[in-house]
Amino acid sequence: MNAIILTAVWGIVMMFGGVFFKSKATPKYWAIAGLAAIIIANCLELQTGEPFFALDVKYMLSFNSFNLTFITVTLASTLLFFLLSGRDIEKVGANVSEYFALIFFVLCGVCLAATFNTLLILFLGIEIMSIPLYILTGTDKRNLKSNEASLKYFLMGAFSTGIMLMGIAFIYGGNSEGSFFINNIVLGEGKMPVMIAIGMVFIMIAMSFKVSAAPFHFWTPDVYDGAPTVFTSFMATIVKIGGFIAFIRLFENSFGKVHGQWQMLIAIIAAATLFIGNVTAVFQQSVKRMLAYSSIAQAGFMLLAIFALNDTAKEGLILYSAAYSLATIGLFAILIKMHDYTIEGFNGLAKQQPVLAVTATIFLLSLTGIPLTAGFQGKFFMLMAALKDGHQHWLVLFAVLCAAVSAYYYFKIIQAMFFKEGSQQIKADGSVAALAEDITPAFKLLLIITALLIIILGIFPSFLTEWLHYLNG
Amino acid sequence: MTNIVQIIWLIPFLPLIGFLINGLGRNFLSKTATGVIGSGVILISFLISVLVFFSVKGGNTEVAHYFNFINTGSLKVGFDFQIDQLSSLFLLIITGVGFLIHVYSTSYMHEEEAKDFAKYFAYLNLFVFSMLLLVMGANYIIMFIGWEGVGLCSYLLIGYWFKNNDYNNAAKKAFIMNRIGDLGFLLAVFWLLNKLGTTDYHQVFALVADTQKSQLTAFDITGITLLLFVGATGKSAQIPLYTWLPDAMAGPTPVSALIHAATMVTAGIYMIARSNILFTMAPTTQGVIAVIGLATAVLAATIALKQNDIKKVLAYSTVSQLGYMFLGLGVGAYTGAVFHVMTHAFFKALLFLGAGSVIHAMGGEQDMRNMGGLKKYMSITHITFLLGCLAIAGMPPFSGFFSKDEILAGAFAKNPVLWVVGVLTAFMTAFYMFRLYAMTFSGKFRGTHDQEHHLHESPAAITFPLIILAILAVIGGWIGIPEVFMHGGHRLEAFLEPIFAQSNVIAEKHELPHSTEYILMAISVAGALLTLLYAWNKFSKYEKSEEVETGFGKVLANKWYVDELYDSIIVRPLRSLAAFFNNVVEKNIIDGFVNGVGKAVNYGSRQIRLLQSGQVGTYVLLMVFGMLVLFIIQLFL
Amino acid sequence: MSLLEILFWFLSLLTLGGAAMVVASKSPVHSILYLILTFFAISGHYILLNAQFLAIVNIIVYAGAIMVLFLFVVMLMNLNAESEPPQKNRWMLYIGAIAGGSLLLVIVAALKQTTTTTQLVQMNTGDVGLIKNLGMILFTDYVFPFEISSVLFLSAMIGAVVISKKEA
Amino acid sequence: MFGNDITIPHLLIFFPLLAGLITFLIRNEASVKAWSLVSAIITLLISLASIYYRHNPELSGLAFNYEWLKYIGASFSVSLDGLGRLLTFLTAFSFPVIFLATYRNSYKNAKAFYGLMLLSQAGLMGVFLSTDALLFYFFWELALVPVYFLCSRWGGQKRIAATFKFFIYTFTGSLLMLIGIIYVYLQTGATSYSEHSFSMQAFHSVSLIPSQQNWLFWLFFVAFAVKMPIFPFHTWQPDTYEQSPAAVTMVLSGVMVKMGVFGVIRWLLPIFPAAVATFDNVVIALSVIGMIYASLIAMRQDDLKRLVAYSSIAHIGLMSAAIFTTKQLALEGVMIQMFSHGVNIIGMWIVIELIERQLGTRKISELGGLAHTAPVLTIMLVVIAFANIALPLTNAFVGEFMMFGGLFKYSMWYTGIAGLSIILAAVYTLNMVQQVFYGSANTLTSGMREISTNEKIILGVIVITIFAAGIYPQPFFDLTKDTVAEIITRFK
Amino acid sequence: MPVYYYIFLAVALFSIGVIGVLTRRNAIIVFMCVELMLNAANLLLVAFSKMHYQLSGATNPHAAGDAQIFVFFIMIVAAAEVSVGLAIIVMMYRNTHSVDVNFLNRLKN
Repeated sequence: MNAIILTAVWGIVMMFGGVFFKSKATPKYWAIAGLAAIIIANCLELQTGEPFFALDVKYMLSFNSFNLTFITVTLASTLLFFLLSGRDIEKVGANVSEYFALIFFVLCGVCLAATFNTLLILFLGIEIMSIPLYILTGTDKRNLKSNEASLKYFLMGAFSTGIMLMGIAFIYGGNSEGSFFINNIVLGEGKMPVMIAIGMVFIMIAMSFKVSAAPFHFWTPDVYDGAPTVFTSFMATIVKIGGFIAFIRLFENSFGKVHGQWQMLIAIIAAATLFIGNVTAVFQQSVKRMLAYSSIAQAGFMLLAIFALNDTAKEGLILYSAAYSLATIGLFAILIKMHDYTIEGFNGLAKQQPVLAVTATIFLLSLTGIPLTAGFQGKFFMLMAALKDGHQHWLVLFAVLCAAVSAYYYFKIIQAMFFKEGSQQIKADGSVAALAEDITPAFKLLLIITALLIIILGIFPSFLTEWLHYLNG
Repeated sequence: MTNIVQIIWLIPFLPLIGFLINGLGRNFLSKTATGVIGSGVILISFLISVLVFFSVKGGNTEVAHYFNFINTGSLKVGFDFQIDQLSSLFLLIITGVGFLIHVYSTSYMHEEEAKDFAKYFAYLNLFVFSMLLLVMGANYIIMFIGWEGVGLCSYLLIGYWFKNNDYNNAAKKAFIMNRIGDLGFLLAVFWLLNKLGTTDYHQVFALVADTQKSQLTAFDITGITLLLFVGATGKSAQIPLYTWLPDAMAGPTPVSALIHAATMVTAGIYMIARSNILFTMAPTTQGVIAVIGLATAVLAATIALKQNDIKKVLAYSTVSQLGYMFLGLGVGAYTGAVFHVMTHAFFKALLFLGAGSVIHAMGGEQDMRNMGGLKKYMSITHITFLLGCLAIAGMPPFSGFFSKDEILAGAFAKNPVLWVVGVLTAFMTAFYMFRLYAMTFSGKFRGTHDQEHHLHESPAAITFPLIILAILAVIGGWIGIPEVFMHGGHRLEAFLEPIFAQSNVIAEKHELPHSTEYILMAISVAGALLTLLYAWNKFSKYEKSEEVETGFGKVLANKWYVDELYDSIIVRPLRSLAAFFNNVVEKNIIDGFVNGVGKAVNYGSRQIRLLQSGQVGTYVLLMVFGMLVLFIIQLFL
Repeated sequence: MSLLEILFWFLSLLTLGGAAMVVASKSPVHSILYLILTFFAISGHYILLNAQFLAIVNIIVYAGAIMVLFLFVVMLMNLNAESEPPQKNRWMLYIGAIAGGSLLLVIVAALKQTTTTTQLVQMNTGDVGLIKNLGMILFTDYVFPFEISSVLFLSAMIGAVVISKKEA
Repeated sequence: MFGNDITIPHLLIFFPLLAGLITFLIRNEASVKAWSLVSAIITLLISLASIYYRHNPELSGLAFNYEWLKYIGASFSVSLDGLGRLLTFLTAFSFPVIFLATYRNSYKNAKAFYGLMLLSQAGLMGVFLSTDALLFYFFWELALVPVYFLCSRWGGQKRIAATFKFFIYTFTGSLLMLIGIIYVYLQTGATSYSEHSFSMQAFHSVSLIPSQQNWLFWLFFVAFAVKMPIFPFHTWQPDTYEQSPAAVTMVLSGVMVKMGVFGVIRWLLPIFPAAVATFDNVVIALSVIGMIYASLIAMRQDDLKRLVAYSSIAHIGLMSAAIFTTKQLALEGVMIQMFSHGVNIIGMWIVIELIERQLGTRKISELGGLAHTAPVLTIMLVVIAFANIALPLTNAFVGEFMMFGGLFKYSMWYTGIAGLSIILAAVYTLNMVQQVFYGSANTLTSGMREISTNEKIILGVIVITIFAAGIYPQPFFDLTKDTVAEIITRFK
Repeated sequence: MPVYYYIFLAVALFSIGVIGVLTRRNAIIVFMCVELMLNAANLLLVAFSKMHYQLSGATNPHAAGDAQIFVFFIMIVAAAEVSVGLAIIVMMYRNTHSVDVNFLNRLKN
């Protein structure tokens, strides 16, 4: 509750701040301060279970340790994102504080998507998440790619909204209660009524679109590639995992009872996503685009959680989200600083910027899922959940094979940074042209902290998952 | 008697010490010091061996346990030495002949510079050490240690002059062919282990003796013995693994004398004699051994007829003599075989050393066609050499006569055909030996002038061993005088009786009537004498002529083309197979598959990327198709 | 065939026909006009179902505000049949039509199996759809979503500003 | 945070770890070398202590167990048994030797090089010590990653491609193993905190029906087979050995390879006895084929490193064949052979490294006649080479003898075929010795100098080890008695 | 009037919308087709609400109302989307003087 209200309010504050703030840098600090406060508020609620505002929402929202922990993760990732890339947000365009406002609204949407209890709130949450993003994607107005991206994103997003609404309508019609509450959509263990089934497929498709799962992922590479890199980073991490929390909560509460009847579909989607994401990423030359595909691939792994849909899966999803966000945000933060977004652009980075290279390596290892990084714990929990479920072992096998493929393209960057000689042109004064620019000590420090976080989570995932044991999880 | 047992460990240990001293001190020790140490240790070992010999004369067997080489739940191998009549006899031969050859070497190798000289003696000592392990071991594993050890030393010594790659190849060939044999030996040992769970001689033999206790089937025994025999063919240069021995002549002549005539090559005979009981239980194997042995004898003898390299002739004669010994083993005349080992050690060592003395005098020349008339230059060598020839040709009362005769008698008892072939071989032996003698010592000198200028009798260090060995070659046979001449004259048989007791019990021993024996001896001696004289007057006036061998002679001169045969049916196919694996299977098939996966992924990546056309219409279309698929699966499947 | 049914069929025909023309007609302006027609037809359906509130909102918001906005934009860009980007690859049309059609078919086929769809719908009576009742629900039960949707509008507003404001 | 007491196993893991991390902080190269050498020697002393106090359970860390991820039943539990002692000793022994042997080499960014080396040592120790499946997997990967960086940073011309192949290959294998681990874990019984447990005891006592075992077996086997490697999973090895810097090649072939063998003994055999009984024939057949195949290919190699690599494949083939016979004799042989193989092959690499450092080539065809100018090196090489082909009284003999003996108990015919590799080994080894050291020196090799004293000392150590283990191998058997017995009881 | 008439009507409308999205390249028209889809959903919801009212209006009066409120919210969202969407289209038109959704690819060719 705290998070929802405060994010909305702070969004408005930032919005009006745009009028008063003189310096371009000010909004960043306000945003960071506000977000920090919100995180604290949320953590308090997580521990006590007592929100500051006792609002009667007519059971349209539900708060439990899982939701709140998840919100904490997203907010914390956003804070990290602000800290690492705040300066780059300022570079995107003139109306900085508006950008921050939009980001806060997105966060509000994520919080709704994490706590919704009726399809209405789900719908609103998803929309609140999406609409600001259409705009953020297009903020680089001079850049045609940015325009195109935002247009495509908008049109296809609207299309998926239509699909989702169709699904909601069918579900409403199908269930005897005529209720939008997710808990009484499917009541019995037995076979779903056809209308419910149709509605479920529609919604599944819409959600798959939001989390960019194949074959509904096509917008992802173009949009991620076209959008300003800072916002790509935000979209690829916080928004995506927001979509996932919505996805898993919806399907756990609404269709959990008839898990067996739709598991196959998710298995297929997951397999397709893993395959397309990993295989296509192999060929990419631009790191930005490669990371877009990798985010698809990672989504494929997260889908395993929805496939398994058990406690391990939920813990795993939280871990995975945290690991994935940390690593990806870090990588994007480094990528933004680079002059050349192609893999060759990273050649010899280890010599020029050892800190960047080493931390980037840790992020990449985490994405690959090498032990001692959080990424491993995430994958490990996912595999465990899927195996625990006991059906479709082929999917697990397929997943690890794809993970092996993912090593292929992640390590290409590592090779470029450490083992390839930099092909930088020598400038007139004889100095080697820098591969990356304005690397402040603070930035390095933050990167190191992020890397340490990843490693700590990799060794002691319990630091995160223990939050689940507050309240009556 | 046990007090001797307490010091038998010294026998192999002293040569080891010698090896270490000479090996480590090769940079500081003077040649004299090296020689003294090298020969001295062997001498002491020899003296101890003499004591040992008399201690076991009473017929008792001593086993000394030192430490557990391997001691686990599944395998117990003690580092044990066993002293009995057989081993003590071999001890005497090895250390005795060994000592003489060491002494000989001190002079023969004197041109070598000090460090190589030391290296040479180190190797020689190491060889003696391994050989002693071989014969003293109380189980097959210790024997195997020595077995491979001598192989190693022969490798090192053949390749002693490692600058010359032909020598290296010869050394390699020797080692590899031995390895083939060793594999057979090993497999046999595994078989024994598998069936009996032990490799200690006394246990094995005890178990083998009563098969119902050890559940050894006839198949097992035959298999084991055949494998052991494979091992023997490797070490003792029998068909099919004999070709390394002639090449091994690349080594220094004393080495040929010690390793490739007197001791190492007889390891096979020792091993079979040692496990005689096994072989007696396996008549099939015995048949095989007899035939192989005889075949080898004939083959080698025929080849020796046409060789002109003095050492090559001796080498082939060695092979042929070894064949004899195996014939003896095959027909169950174990004593005869061992007897022949002993006498052969004497006269063949003598002949090699004599040849060495000749080569030394000729300044490294080994081709007999360039020799001749040496008798007036080097008398001692000449005399001793002649005695050696007579001995090997089997002239009574020289040692060769008695041992060879015993084997032939055994062969006749088994099967007259064996005897006939054996005797023919004996004739050939007489022929080529005297061809050798005549071409070398009689007639007039055919070498160059400065060679003639340098001709001289060798120094004492060389002649002294010759004399000793000559004496032994003459009288060595008298410890085995057959019954027909003197009742109880065969002291050796009595001496070795405990070793072969069990076999003699099992194997039916049919005595030949004395009349038959006389006839057989008469025939062999007479025949040998005739061929001998024929060879003498054919070659004593030998003139160098450039006529090339033709027809069958050519085949013989080229050693029946056996090397070429092996090369084309084994070596080359193996190499091309390896090439095939290396270039095709490894690179294209296995690695090709691995890389193929990577390529496939890359290719797929490039193809799937095309879906990302950038056309919203296409995207939506694909999404709709996806929807359709999901709907159909969910609703209709 | 009662009056209701006649009306129903007429409106349905109008709806689908209008929709089809939206897709088919070359000039954007025509499309918009057809779309407005469709919306009116749908509002008619609402009235038929006695959902008066929605009928009115539909006309005001959709046919009114939104469509005018569309029209305005089109006029602004003075788009017409000529400026229409041509659909180059013809097969796209057929494939698209087939895909959409088969989507319809699949769902219809699926629903054919069930009997629940024969459930009757209450026509032109029933007071749930009246403004009074809905207003009650909206400002009691649905006050939270109502408030939160303001965030949506705020972001939309900011968006419009950020997007269309000329870069200084 | 690691509970009550620090035991030897922890020292063995964490000392190299800390040492490695510290190394990254040291500036100049000389002190980096000195420090890493010292720390490696200290590790060696610790492992010696672990052998000396082997009868003292407290120090062996058996009692120790830190609840690491308690709610999923994974714990940081490490302990030493015979096999563990043997292999940790091998690891601890090889690193100082390697550091000494390559002391002359100077690397750019030496601190990273030595740091990573020590980290990989820590990883190896962990693999050999952990008695918790998840922990095992952790270390399994951790040992891999530093080596990957070492190879591709300091390697030869085609290093990046070669080591990348190596990495992907092994990574895929271990991921499959991860599935296997999780699956087995889900079959284990509950602990006080969690419904399942990763502990080794739980894994060893888990009961799987044969049909499950049969596919799980392969998941594990592939991981280990790639590591060992067994034909046909071996193709990464020659390239990697060829491309890696000498020190890394030594680690890879001397110690890393043992991870696979260890894995089979520690995890595969006890968990899937039924499957082992089913597939032993297949595996042994593969191994035997591999022995002959690799030996034949070794005959054709011109690059010394590749030759040794293939010979190593042959040796490992024998080991895996021996293991899967599950005969006591064979297993005892494997135990000592693991150590011997490590020592011998490291010795080989050292010699090759010494030659390459002086003459700048490893091509057999370009070498020859080194014995003239470098007799000591020659003698050392000859000893090591003959140990490599298992001549009696060298360390390898006992092992190979027992392994063949065990294999014979399993099948006479396999032994017969596998035995051919003895001959082939003699062929390629002697060819190599002859062409590199004998014959007359050419223009390049006449410039060869005798090796320095400290190199003599290192090789001397190795040679002495070879003979010591060859003449009196008993200590190794006593050390590993318990492990062998533990395995055998499962296959009675 | 049985509900499936409405269902088919709505689905048909929806499909027409989809076809439009598939076939047209004019961003505005594509967007309008999306609006068609939304309206299909609305229509369906209303129909269902009345169906539920018919079924259990007495016992469960909320069911029907909820749906119509939902439609109301959909309209709200649609409005918001339109404002943003048109803004984007206008921005694009400014830069490229085209409303073709695939204009970039045309630039590529």
